[in-house]
This record gives sequence, structure tokens and C-alpha cells, in this order.
Amino acid sequence: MKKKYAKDYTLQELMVVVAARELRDREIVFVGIGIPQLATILAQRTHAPNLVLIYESGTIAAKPMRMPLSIGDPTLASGTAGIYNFIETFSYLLQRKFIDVGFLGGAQIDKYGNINSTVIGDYEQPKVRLPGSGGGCDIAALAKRVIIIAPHEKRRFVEKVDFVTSPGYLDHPEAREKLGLTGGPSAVVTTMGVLRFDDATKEMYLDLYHPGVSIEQIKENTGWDLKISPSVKETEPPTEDQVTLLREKIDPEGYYLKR
Amino acid sequence: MKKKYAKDYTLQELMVVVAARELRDREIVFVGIGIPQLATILAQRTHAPNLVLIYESGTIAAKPMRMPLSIGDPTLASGTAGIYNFIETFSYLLQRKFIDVGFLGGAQIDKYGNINSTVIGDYEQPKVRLPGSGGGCDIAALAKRVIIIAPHEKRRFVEKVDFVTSPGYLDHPEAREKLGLTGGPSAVVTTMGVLRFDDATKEMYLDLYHPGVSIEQIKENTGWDLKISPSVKETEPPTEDQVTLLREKIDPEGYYLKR
Amino acid sequence: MELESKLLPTKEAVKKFVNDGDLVSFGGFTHGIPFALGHEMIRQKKRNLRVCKETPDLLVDQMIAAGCVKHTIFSWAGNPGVGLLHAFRRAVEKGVPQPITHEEYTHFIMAARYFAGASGVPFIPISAGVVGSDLIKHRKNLKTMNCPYTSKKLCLVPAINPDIAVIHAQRADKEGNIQMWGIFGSNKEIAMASEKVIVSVEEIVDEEIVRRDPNRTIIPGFHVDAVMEEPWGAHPSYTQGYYDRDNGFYIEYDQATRTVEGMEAFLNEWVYGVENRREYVKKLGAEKILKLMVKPYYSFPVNYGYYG
Amino acid sequence: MELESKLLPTKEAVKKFVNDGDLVSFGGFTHGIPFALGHEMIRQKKRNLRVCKETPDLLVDQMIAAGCVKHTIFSWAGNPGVGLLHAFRRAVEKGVPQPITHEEYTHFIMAARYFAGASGVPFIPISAGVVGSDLIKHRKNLKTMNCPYTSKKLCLVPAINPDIAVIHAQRADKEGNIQMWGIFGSNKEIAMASEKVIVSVEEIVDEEIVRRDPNRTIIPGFHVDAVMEEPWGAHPSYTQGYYDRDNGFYIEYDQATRTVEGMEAFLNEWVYGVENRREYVKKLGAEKILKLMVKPYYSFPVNYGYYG
Repeated sequence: MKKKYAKDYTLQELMVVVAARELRDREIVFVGIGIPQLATILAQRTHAPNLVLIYESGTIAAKPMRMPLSIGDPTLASGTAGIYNFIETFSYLLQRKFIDVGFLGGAQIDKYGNINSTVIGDYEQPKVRLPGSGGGCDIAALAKRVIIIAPHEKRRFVEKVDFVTSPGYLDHPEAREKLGLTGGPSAVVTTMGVLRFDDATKEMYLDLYHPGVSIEQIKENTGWDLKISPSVKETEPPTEDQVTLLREKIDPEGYYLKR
Repeated sequence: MKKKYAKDYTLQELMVVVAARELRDREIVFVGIGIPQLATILAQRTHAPNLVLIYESGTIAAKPMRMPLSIGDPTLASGTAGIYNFIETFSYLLQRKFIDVGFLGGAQIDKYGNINSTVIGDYEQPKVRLPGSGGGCDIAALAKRVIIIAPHEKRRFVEKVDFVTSPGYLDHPEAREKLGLTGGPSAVVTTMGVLRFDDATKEMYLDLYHPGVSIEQIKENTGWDLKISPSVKETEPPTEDQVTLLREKIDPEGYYLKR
Repeated sequence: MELESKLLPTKEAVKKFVNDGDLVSFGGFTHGIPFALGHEMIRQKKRNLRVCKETPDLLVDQMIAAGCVKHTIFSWAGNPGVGLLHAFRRAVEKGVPQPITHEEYTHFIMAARYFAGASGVPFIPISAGVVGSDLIKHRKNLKTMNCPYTSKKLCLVPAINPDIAVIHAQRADKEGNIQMWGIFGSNKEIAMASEKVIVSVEEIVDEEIVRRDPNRTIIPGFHVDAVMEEPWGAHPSYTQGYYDRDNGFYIEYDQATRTVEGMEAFLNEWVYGVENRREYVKKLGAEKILKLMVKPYYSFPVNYGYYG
Repeated sequence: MELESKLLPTKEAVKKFVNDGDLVSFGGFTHGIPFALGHEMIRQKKRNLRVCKETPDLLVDQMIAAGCVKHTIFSWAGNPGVGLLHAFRRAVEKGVPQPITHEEYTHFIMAARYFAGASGVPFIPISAGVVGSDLIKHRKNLKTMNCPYTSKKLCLVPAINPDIAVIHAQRADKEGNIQMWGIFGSNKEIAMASEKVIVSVEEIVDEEIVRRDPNRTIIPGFHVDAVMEEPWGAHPSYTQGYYDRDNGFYIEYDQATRTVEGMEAFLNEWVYGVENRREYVKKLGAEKILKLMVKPYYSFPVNYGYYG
């Protein structure tokens, strides 16, 4: 059966579909609000029906009756399979290494996948004070792998973050290992393409460019000299079914998927 | 109003009454089955209505519908005010220093209030293998004070226990402090009298002898040369009301109070 | 020999138990943020508070704007689902209305600090995620050690024992046994870690209701100093089963408080302008109340058995 | 892409998930001791098990007598409310029927070992009670350290991560979400600490019953390997709300098992002599069942709210 690719889709919808493809069935996912949540639900309704969704608030295997608007939304508690308190969630689930995949975003992301969500500028005298780590640093260290999702902008994709909130591969290939950290980011899904990390150098490279976006555009919107995979290719577009699911079932109110 | 002392009472009933007198209102008590439980309930129904009873099984402020026969009796769960799991009970209640009084017994008790409930004889080649610490060692270290209750027998009250399961004052007055332990045993209620600990030496001495028991008898039934308080006196007998309460309300089936 | 009643009006409880300079821990994680109690602290002009809460949310933002706070301890200082906290930012970036110091951690470290405090140990070790973060450079109280068992690097997290825990929950009995369902966050741990505990609830219920379901008790009455009935006491956050989160309020707040003047106006309207939570709810109005009320979705009763 | 069902008969679950030589943790604390599962291990002649349980109770005593156990880890090895465990004593004192090694702690240390295991950290520190005990001389894996924050002496308790947790609870859904009420003991912690988890329950219920009360879930389904319905699966211990503890049975056991022959006869009658728990319950008989059944004492339903 040939896939019927959608012709009409938005960049956001594409990001959701691309992120969903990163998930494998039966994985346990630490979900964030927004695109990660849509991607996880989409995966669950297509190729990965046995995904387990866990929210930072401790709700386990939630089946929300409506689109949750925060990770502590009451619809994540009503009708969920279990609820752990905060220390249990971070100890018994995350530190115990039950979480296969965590999603992270950030105000700055550098070429080693380090994320800044703390300050722009100096820590003591910040230009902009951001919300801080939350569970980001914990997830970056303790999930088996991390998927980063962010708009592709030059000011966001910087050579070196002002502040490492959530460690990626830090500043050299063995840095994580030296600190006793396993895992690390496996993919960066942006509005322009998908980036991955070189096994040897742990530097980010371009693996896929979205339809309608040129490699040159991506390089222009990245704050360092981005390496391109020799096998770089165009991102597979969403299928009609995937777009229909997103529009009609998963976010019919358009909370996250503006059109 | 003059107290009306009971003429008809058993030694067990006396022990319960004497132990109850050690409790002050509003204290939080880690209760054991048997005489400690009866003493706590008696205190609660007389001079200490706001005692809080906590069982090792994690039930908090239980109001049992019948006499519990073990610390995990279902009647301690039905209708109690709260239930903590095991780690919470020992961490959040005991180690956090919320427990004012713990009760302990033991197969051997020595003159510094150290308790053995592990083995008679050698640890590796025991003559008798006993159940072990349970929560005893934890309570001995972490309750603000401990009340020891035991039958007064020479083989039980020994100069030195075969094995320190639950530390009393160990072997010298500063030993607890050196190990960072506060608290310690405050009274030993036996079938013959009440013993306390010298402030300076931490050695046990006789404070009260029960009616009908002579000091000589007590010395004969103690495994070392027991010191006698200069102000030693006879134990105040139970009142008629106390005995009636025990027989008619607290243990009407005679589970613990054989007559 | 009756105990003094733990039932105390919010005004009196705040007056009696919250002191200037206290280290105050606020409960709630999106769910059950104790706005009624926090607003009363603002009205009583509590000063120099050190405030700890994983997610300070609008409540701590308002307390900062009102000049109650000199120090915050947190792990994520944002407006959940909306964006940034403007009063917090102004205080940190510009010292407006007054400078505050702050001390930030990760969620896990905050949870671990509370857990250690609740457990009565000076620290607990956790896996060393934060050692890869720049955070640790600014937190001298996070130590590292090589594990004596595995020689892996561990991060040591010191206990925190606040002066007082301030919590909102669904219900309590008059003994102060606190019951909650839905998302707990660190409520149990901050209560057990703190020296004093005050709790507002949607309903004070008969002791029997509590005692027929002891597994729902998160804080035992013996450790609760004051409890009071404050329906809608968590608005604009929510109380599971009682009302929904007022997401619109969070969005409007974001718009309204981008300037110092806007923030002042907000406080005048919603905090200083009402005498208590009852007046606040009146101000909220019937339409909003109807909008936020939720249809019932009940648990089934479970049988504990009558062991008499 | 359907998951293999987690609903598995006891016989198959024990066959599939319990291996000779495993470190097996049994759940229950007076309440909910998994006798049905343990008896099946005896019948399947599992060997060289290392068994951990705070209170081994009659179950581990029987497994020792049946030759399943080579090592026990515990904190209180007695017959609760009655006295000593005779098979355990014979094995320790005389090596009958075969010598077992043992490793004892205090309740708190056992709970802390499970907690550390469940938390995925190599150890946690606790206040130094045990440092005053002779126990510590025999437990080289309990280390001490001076706290880097307070310089107080602390005892370090290493994590334990059993191969399998064996638990009995009130109910589960077919996804394996386990719900429990009454006394939990360390059930949650041993499950999360262990690599595999099998759970017998009084009832398999509709997913909706579980999901209408998520706060009762102690173990999430994703970490449960097998679940089976075994009514009366905890007898002679009890299941809160389902039946009472059979205190008489504990007393009779004490009398019956004082000799090796008595113990053999007991096993022949109650374990080898029945094929499964259903046969065991038949053997128990209607009169005993009627005696141990309890009158209902229900919790009130709570409203989680329909947030749709």
C-alpha cells in the first residue's frame, strides 16, 4: 500500500509528525505540553499504540478527556492510571531509569545539544531572566534519550549557550561519560529540519531538511558553521491520515496547531 | 477527692497502669502490641486524652474497633486517621523526631538499658535464634524516649546482653552522645517494680517496688548488683476506676490480661 | 484537657503562624496552589519572607510585587503554559520594586531537598545530572561525592526544613487530618519537613468521612497547626473535582502585569481590594464560577471492612 | 502490535518469571502476604532462592522448610503476635533441612534499602541508630560517614534491587495497574526496586474502576510483568476489606511445626496437597470462610471531576 502524502500541511504539523516518528512502540515517554504531547499522542494513535505517557506532575498513562493546557492540568489526573507524588516521579520513574524518552526545548541550544532555559546574558546580571530548569536538567541527565524540539532561529541555535541549564554532550565527546551520565539528545526537530549528533564528535549535523526549506536557509539560521550529513535528504512529508488525525482528533480546537 | 485504690488487681494490670502513668497528654507514641498498647489506651482514656497512637505498620491515630492482635491488624487500618507506607513511617515520623515515646521489650536487658532480641549465645552459632530487631533498634535510637516493659527474671535482666540489638546507654554515660544519638530509655517497667537510669552513670536503679514485692526479691531476680534509689518507695497501686476500665472496656475479652 | 481547636479563620492563622522573615514553603503543583492563604499574607504585609516553591506561579509573583519577599527558592519560575513571571523578572533583572535574592535548583533537587527535610536526614544523594549544568557553580550547598559503593559520582542535596508549610487541599476533619486526591506535588514532603503547617481546604468534613478512607490522608492532624475552610481557595489554580483551572486568568495576568502600574492595579483589584476569599469569590462572579465548575466524575467506594 | 497479555495464571507466571537463584522480594506487612504465589514456588521446587522480606512470616518459613531458600534478608523473623518461626530457627541453629545464610537489618534499614533501590541511587544515609547496635559489626555493607553538612555521624544504607517482586493486592486492571488500600508496607518500593514484578490480586477489575481512582494505584502497569486473580491469595494473612487475618491459623502453625515431621505434614497438607489456591480455599472450607469474611465498611466516593 502506497502512502498518501498530504499536500496541505503546516510546518508545525510537520514537526509533530517528525517527532512522532522518533518514538517506538512500548516506550515510556516523559511528555511536555505542546508539540511533544501532540507527537506522543499521534504516535500512540498510529505506529506506537502502547506508548506510556508520563507527565512531570506524576500522572502515569493519562488518557486526557480534553487537550491539557499545562503539565498539571486536571484532565491529566481524572481518569489516569496512576499518580505519583513529585519525589516519587523523579526518583522512582526518572532516576530509576524507566523513562525512555524525554522532550526538551530551550531559549538557546548549542552545537553539542546543551540547552539554556535559565538566562540570556550573565547569570548574576541577566538581560532576560527565563523560567529556569524545572525538570529539564533532570530529564537531560536521566532519560535514556532526549528529543529536542525548537523553532529554527539563529538567535536560538548558538555556538555556545550563555548558560548550560540541561546538559547535552557538553563540550567534548567524553564529557557526559566522565560525569557518569548516560543517554543524551538523539535528535533535534526544528521548523526547518531534523538534526542529529555525530557519534564520534557529538556535534550536531543536519540530517533532514523540510520540504520547501533549503540547506542554505538552514545554515543561515544556525549560529555556527553547521555540518551537513553526506546523506542529507528531504524530510518525508506527513501522510494525509496523519494530518487528518491531528486536525480532527488530536487538536481539533487548534490549541497548539494554529492554521 | 480521694483516689480509691483497687484491692483486687493482677501484676499485669499493675504494669499497664504504671506504664500508662509514664505518658503525658499530647505525646505521640509508637505503640507495640500487648501491654504497651493497653497502657497507651488506658492513658488516653484517663489523663492523656490527646495521645496519638502510631503503629509500626504506619497507621496513624488508629481507633481500633476491636483489640488488635498484631501491629498490622486490619482493625488498625479501618477507621484510622491516616496510613503511611513503611519508608514514610520510619523516615517522616520516626527519624524526623516526631515520636515522643517508644515501647520496647526484649529477651535480655542489661544495666545500661541495652536490649537483646536477636540471639541467646553466639551470633554465628546461637543457642536460640530470636526474631531480631524489627523496628526495635530504630526506635531505641530515634524515639525521644523509650519505655522498656518486661517480666522481671534473672535470666532476662543480665549484667551484659549477649548481643546489643537496640542500644540503651551502651557501656558508658557519653556513649550515645558520641554516636550522635539523643533520647534513650527513661523507665523500665517490670513485674516487680519500676527502674530508672542514673543521670550521671546511666546505670539502672530501682525506683519503685510493686506492692507485695520486696526489694530483696527484686535484687535476687536481677543479674547484677542492682542499685536502689535512696528514695525508693512502693508503687502506687491502680485505682478501682483504672482496673474497671481495663477489665470492662479496654480488654474485656482478656486477650492480654489473663486473670 | 481538650486541645485548642485547629479550626482557625485564615486571617488569624496567618497572623498567628506566619512571621516576618520566615522561610515559607508553598504547596501545590499547578494543582492546589494556596492563593487564599498567600493573599492574606500580602494583606497583612508580611515582610522579608524567604519563599520556597518548585513553581512559584502567580502567587509568589504577586507576593514579590507586594514587597513580601526577600528571597526565593525555586526550580521553574514561569507562568505555566503562558510564559514568564513579570514581577519576578523585574525584581531579578532590575531590583523593582526591590531586589530579591534567589536560589534555584532543578525540580528533582527541590523534591529531594523536601524529601530529606521530611525524612530528618541532613542530605540525600542523587544521580549527578546537575553536575553537567552551570547551576551547580552557583549552588555551593550542592556537594558531590564518589559513591562508596559504586564509585559513581553523586550529587548531595541538603535537606530543607522550612519554618512553615502553606497548603491547599480538598478536605480535612477538625483534627486537621488533611486529605487530597489528584496531583500531590510535594505537599506531603513540605508539610513533614516544616516546623509548622497551615492548610486551607475546600471543605471541613466529618471525622467519619476522613476515617473511612485513611489512605487519602497526606498529612496527619498531629502535625497540622491550623486548618480552615476556604472554598475556591486555590483559584486561579484548581482543586481537583471542585473546579477547573482558570487558564484565561493566567493569560490575562500575563497581559495585565507587564508593567509595574499594571501589577499595582492587579493587586489593588484582586488582593487589597477584597477583604477575604469570600469577597474574592463574589468578585469573581457567578458566571466565572459556573464556567469553572466541573461535572462529577466519582471514584467508586472501596471496602476497608468492618473489623469490630 | 497488541502487547502480550499480562493476565497469566499463577502457575505460568511463577514458571516464566521466577528463576532458581533469584533474589526474590516478597511484599506485604502482616497485610497481604502473597501466600498463593509463594506456595506455587514451593510446588514448582524453586531452588537456591535468596529471599528478602522485612517480616518473613510463615511464608518464608515454609519455603525454608521446603528447601527453596539458601539466603534470607530480613529485619524481624517471627510469627507475629505468636512467637518464633520454627523452620527458620532450625535452619539457622542446626542447618535443618539445610543450612541457610542470613543477613539481617532493622526495619528502617530494610525500608531504606528498598527505597534506595526504587530510587535508582546506590545508597541513602540514615541517622545512626544502628551504629550503637552489634548488628553493624555483622553487616559490612552498612558504612558510616560524617555528614558533610552537619558533621553528624550517618549510616549509609546500600540499595537493594531484587530480581523480582512478588506482591498481593486488592485489585488490578488487565494492564497491570495495581491498586491497594490499608497497610502498604514496602510494596511500592520493592516493586519499583525490582527488575520484574508479579502480582496476585483479589479481583481483576475493569480499567474504568482503576482509572476513576488513580491515587490508589501503587504500581503502574508498565512495570508489572504478570497479574492474576487469586481470591483469598493472602490467607492466612489478610486482604483489607476482603477477609480477616486468620489468627488461629498462625497459632496452630506454631504448634504444628515445632518438629521437622510436623512441618512436613503441614506442607503436605496445605501446599503439596493442593494443586492451586482454589483447591486450598476449598480445603479451608466454608465455615472458615464465613468466619473470616468481614462486614462492609466503605469509603465514600470522591469526585475527581469530569474535565472533558
